[in-house]
Amino acid sequence: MEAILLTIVLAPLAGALIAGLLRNQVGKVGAHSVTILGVGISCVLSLYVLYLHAFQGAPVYNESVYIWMVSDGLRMEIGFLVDRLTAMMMAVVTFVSLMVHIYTIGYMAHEDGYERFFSYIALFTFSMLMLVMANNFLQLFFGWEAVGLVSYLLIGFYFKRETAIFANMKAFLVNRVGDFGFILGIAAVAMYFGTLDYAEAFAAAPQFADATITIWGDTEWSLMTVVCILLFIGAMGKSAQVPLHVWLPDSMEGPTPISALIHAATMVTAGIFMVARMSPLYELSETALTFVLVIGATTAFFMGLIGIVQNDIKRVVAYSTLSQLGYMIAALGASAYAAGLFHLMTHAFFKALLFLAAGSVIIGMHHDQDIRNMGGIRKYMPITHWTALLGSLALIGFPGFSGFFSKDAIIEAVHHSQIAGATYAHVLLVAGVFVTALYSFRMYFLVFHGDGPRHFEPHHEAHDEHGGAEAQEHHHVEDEPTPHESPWVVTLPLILLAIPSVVIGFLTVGPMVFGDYFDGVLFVAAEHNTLGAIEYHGVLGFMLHGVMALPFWLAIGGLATAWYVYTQKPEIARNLARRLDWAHFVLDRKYGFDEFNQAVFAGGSKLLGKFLWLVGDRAVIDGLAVNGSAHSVGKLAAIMRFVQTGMLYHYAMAIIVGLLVLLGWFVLRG
Amino acid sequence: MTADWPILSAVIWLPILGGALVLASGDKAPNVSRWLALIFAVLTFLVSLPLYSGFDPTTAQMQFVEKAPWIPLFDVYYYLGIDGISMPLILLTTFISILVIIAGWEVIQYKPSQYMAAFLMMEGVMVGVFAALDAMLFYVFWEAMLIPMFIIIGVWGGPNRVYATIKFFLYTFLGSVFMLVALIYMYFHSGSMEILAFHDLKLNLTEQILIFVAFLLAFAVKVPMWPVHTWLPDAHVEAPTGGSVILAAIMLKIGGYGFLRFSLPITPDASSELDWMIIGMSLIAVVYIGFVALVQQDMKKLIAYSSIAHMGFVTLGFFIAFIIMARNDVDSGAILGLQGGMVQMVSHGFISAAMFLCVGVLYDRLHSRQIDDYGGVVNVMPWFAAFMVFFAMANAGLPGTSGFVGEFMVILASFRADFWFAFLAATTLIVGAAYTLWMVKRVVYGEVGSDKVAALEDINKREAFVLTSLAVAVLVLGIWPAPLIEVMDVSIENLVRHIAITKL
Amino acid sequence: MMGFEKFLFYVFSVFLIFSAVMVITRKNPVHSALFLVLAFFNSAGLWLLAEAEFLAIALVLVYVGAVMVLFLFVVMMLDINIAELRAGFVRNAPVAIVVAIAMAVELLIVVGPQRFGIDVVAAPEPRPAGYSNTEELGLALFTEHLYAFEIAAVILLVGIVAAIGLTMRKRPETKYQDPSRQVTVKASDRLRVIKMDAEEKAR
Amino acid sequence: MIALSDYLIVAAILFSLSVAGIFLNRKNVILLLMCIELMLLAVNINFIAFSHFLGDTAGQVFVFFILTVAAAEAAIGLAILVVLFRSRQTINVADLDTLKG
Repeated sequence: MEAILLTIVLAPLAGALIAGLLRNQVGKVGAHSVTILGVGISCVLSLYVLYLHAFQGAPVYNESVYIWMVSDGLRMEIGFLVDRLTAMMMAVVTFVSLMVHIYTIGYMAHEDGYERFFSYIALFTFSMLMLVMANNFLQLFFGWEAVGLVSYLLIGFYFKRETAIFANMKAFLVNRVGDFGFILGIAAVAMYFGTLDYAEAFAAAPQFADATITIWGDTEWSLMTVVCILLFIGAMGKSAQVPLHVWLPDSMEGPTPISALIHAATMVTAGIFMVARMSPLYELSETALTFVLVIGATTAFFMGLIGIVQNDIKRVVAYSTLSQLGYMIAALGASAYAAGLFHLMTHAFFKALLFLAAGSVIIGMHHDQDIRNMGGIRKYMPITHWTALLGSLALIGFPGFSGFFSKDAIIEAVHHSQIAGATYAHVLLVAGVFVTALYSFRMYFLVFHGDGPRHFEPHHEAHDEHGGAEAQEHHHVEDEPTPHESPWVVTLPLILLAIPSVVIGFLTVGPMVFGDYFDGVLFVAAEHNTLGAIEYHGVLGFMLHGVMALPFWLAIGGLATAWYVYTQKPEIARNLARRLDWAHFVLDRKYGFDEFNQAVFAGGSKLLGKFLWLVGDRAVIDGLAVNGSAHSVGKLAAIMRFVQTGMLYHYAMAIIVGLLVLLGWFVLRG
Repeated sequence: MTADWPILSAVIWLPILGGALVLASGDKAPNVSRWLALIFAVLTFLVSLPLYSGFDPTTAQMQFVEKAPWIPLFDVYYYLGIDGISMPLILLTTFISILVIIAGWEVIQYKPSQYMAAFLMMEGVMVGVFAALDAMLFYVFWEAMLIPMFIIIGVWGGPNRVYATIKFFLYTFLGSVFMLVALIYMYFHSGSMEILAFHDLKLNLTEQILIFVAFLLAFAVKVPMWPVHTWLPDAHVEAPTGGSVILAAIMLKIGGYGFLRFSLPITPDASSELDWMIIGMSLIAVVYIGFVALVQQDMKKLIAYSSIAHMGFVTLGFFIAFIIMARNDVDSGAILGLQGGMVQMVSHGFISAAMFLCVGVLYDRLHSRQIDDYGGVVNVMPWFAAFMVFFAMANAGLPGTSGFVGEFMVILASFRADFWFAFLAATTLIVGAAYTLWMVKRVVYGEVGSDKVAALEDINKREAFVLTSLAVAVLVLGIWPAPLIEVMDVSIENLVRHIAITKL
Repeated sequence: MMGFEKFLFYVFSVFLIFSAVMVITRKNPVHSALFLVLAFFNSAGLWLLAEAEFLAIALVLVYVGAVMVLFLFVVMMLDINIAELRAGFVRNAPVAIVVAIAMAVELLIVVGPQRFGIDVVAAPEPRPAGYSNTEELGLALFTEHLYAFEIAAVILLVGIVAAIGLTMRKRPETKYQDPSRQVTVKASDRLRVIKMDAEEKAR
Repeated sequence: MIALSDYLIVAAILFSLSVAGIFLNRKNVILLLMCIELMLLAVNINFIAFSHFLGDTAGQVFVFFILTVAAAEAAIGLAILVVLFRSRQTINVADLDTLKG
């Protein structure tokens, strides 16, 4: 087993190293072959592991690979914990990664840095696997930061673009804010539980359920609350929860495949995975769960709202991702870990699908990402269109599609939750369904329906202002870059992802959410068992129930609104935007988070740095203390030099008088 | 354990002898002196390897001991020996010295033989500082170390080198004079100049505090701790690349080593009494200096400030031990902090060396250290950019690189002392990443900044070799730090046991 | 009763102090130097009384014979404006007297009879007839103090070299030959062949 | 009998006189040098006297060395004087203040 797991992890790493370090030797084909081979091996083996765990009831694997170090009795190891949760994550990660690898062949075909790109995404796969397979906090943190690093490198892939290199630094730094909390959480775990190993920590945790610590003054804080919230701050960074979400929309500066892989399907879900993994800890602190729930619900609703006003196709999907991550986090807060993970899985498929479809559209549109310039693309890119439609339906939770099951389960679970903030969360989540449907289908209709591509802006092609459709008739394909279907390496992953997007929910909702799949992996306290409170009578019953419920009608309402507003009466949107310009302004500015951060944190840090440097270092320490003492020595010397008359007899006299005084002292002393 | 032959003496005197030979070879045939210097540096490194392979990690006793009378009148001995604390630092010294020689290969055209000789002699003297077990011998090496560095900055330095050298010299000298007084005082008390005898010397609290402060002045300047750090940025900016590398990678470590060898074991009660001050200074170094680094326009200054911040972790790790031991509800963590500090020292040796070498690579080509003069370096120097980003990440403490290990251990340990210590220390995760990555963004990424940048050539084989060896060291230490911990484990444990016992 | 030795001691002492007074008060440096010679002679007498025969003779030979002659030589050689140098003599006199008396009093308190009188430090037995002060000093010098002796020799040598080095001067107006340059001279040093274009005839 | 104190008193008076001489003739370098010789003589007398009364030749050996050094000193001092006069046309100490700070 260890050999298999090591292969799963190391195959992508080997691919990454070969493609990265020997890029001049292996070339483009070599680079993508070797990384796809690596990730392919990894994917097949992961599916095998999943099979073993899901169907063969394989025992939980928890072994260390090597000892990182032992210091002060604290063992720090690199090791694997493979249970059903891990197996599912591995399968999702490697499958989506493999799809993205294949897709990239087409997407990046003509880009510089092709080998570099493959090296990075293979490295990402390795890091993500390290993260999900970790059996201890140290390795978790290692994977946590390693995926952050790859994310940094990939967002800044187009390193000549100022926005890209700003975005990647922003992403890394915001993630670091999360990691700041995370590492403190780990430190607390290490201190109180005396171990970094999951199993040992979880075993030790209940003893500390009532423990308190003092942080500030005499206020006693529940230890578990502090630990969980600190760890959750890490998750907020990685999973882009308010207010640490600001990096995710900007991360769309990276190439689309990585937006699909890293910033939708896998890396951003690391926070959800982590919290689910830590369920034995979170269950001990209701305060922490409330915190999680409120943050999640807030993100889910308010980030979805922003999605409505975005015009960049990738940003719409990015805000949709934020919103969906909020759903997952809210599920965790409601102790519906299984539902959160289930949504994680379904979301991984359909959101990767949506991103890849968006990427396909972008290829078709020759790297124009503004949805206002698109339209009618369904005619030119049928596969992309159909897969995108399926993805969108999954996203809004249309009954039968995978998203329906997961989202309904979450909303139901939150509905049943008794902890503080649950009502607030429930309202926001239900409202969020409408918003989701609205922005998803706003994008869908604007991109795929309507008149042919409003693609070419006047400055781009001056003679093309009459509209794309007309232009398309009059010009040849090669000199008029009209959209056309992408090559098979792009569409194949779309199709392969569309299949699970549609069916995976239907197939697995029973065992995963309401069944025993996660037994022994996730820990839910009896009083928090919200999923258990949902009446579940089979898949069809669940669907039937869903159709009767409010969220479904809200989704349909959103869909219909989008259809009406964006295909039938476009002026409504414009009027509405003008009427509610303050709301539009707020949404367009994304509630001002960026401006605030830029002004207060970035600007403030710089000001503080300048102040400390110029005043603290330069003026006080160097100016007063160091050079000041040097100057005072100089001044003193300037005074003392007048003693040195240069007159020999003055010196002689000084000697004699000195002698006299000394002699006198000796004599008088006796 | 004693070897059949005096390895430590060989490691000390071989480079000094080599330096003399290189000096004698003169500047007429620069290649001869370069090769000679390289041969001696490599030879020294090879000779120092048995220190690791023959090291017995199960004992805290001094190993490879050599003892011969030196000045019998004052009971001064030529007394050498190493334990798990000094051994890694000696290997670090011999390793970095090779790289420095290679890094200065064709870059130094002005009096190359003297340049190489200065570094070789420096190497021997620094090893001497780490290996000396006699206080007077230690002091002699300690002061001797200043001379080559003084010359290196003063002769091969930048335009403002005179100010920088004098500042550097006076600063460090000021500190060390007080140390001499403390050493002599203890000599009169114990009748012996052996450092190990000082460890067992009974001293009352006043004496301890005075001695502690005297040592603090010496070591704090060397480390350097806030607020006696301002010599470092100036010295770094003016020093040639090799000088910066040695300064950052090894000389700063001598301050940290001094705390472990002198301050903690000789004056445990005073250390415990004044730990709040050191911890305060360390945390200020981490936070304050982090912000100062953020606004630097000069790459070397930025890295110099980041060095100060990183060394803040070292002193923090050393001194939280006392707070942890004073807490009743925490039973471990002191060793973690001390080991974290040690790991941080070794790791910082690699990373800061690499960062300065990276800046050196750019400086050799463009003769500017201003961040504004660069931009888009990645377009013309892709391999260099890869190294630079890698080392920047290591500098920001990315897990998997050595920079993470020490920071992680110290943060874990400081959490045991006080939540807010850990909180402030952990801000380096953000601030450290901010200044490093902002520099990388402005230097490496973006469109090609100017015609000068467009004309840059990627690193040659020599530079690639140097950076690769450091990258390997950083990675290995980051992925598998256990060997390093193992060699120092028993020594640190012993130290913790020792400082837990009051001397009053 | 006062012995002959004691009488001699007083004579020498009185002359010594008298000549010392003259040394510091004479206007003419030549006179001062001559009185200094007298002082040396008298102290040599004192030394003889203290059975330091070799040093007494050495004092006369070295100081009177060499050093003082050197002094006189220099004094006479230099064209000194004595009047200028005497300025302030009277003004300084009170200070000088006060300082000298203070010092003398202090010294006398220390070295007075109550500490070093004959009752405190007994006079040594006179040396036997065959005793040679020179031999004993020689023995001490060349055994125990050999290094110091050699160093003293070096100091003297350095003194000689330094004195010569300081006072020697190159006179620019003197003409002298440098044989080494004469021998190594080459034809090209003496004769320079110049290539130049033929000059055109003026029109 | 001549007491040790007698020698010492003579030497003390001689020493004081030479100090006074330095004060009196503070402009004339030659006289200053002479006063220094007198001082040395006073010291030498002390050495001789102690050597005599304590029966130790070391004192005489010292005197020997003092004589040597004093001779060298006088020679160099006068040489400097000559050089000085050559360049300054004066031996007035008041004019020699180039060491002034």
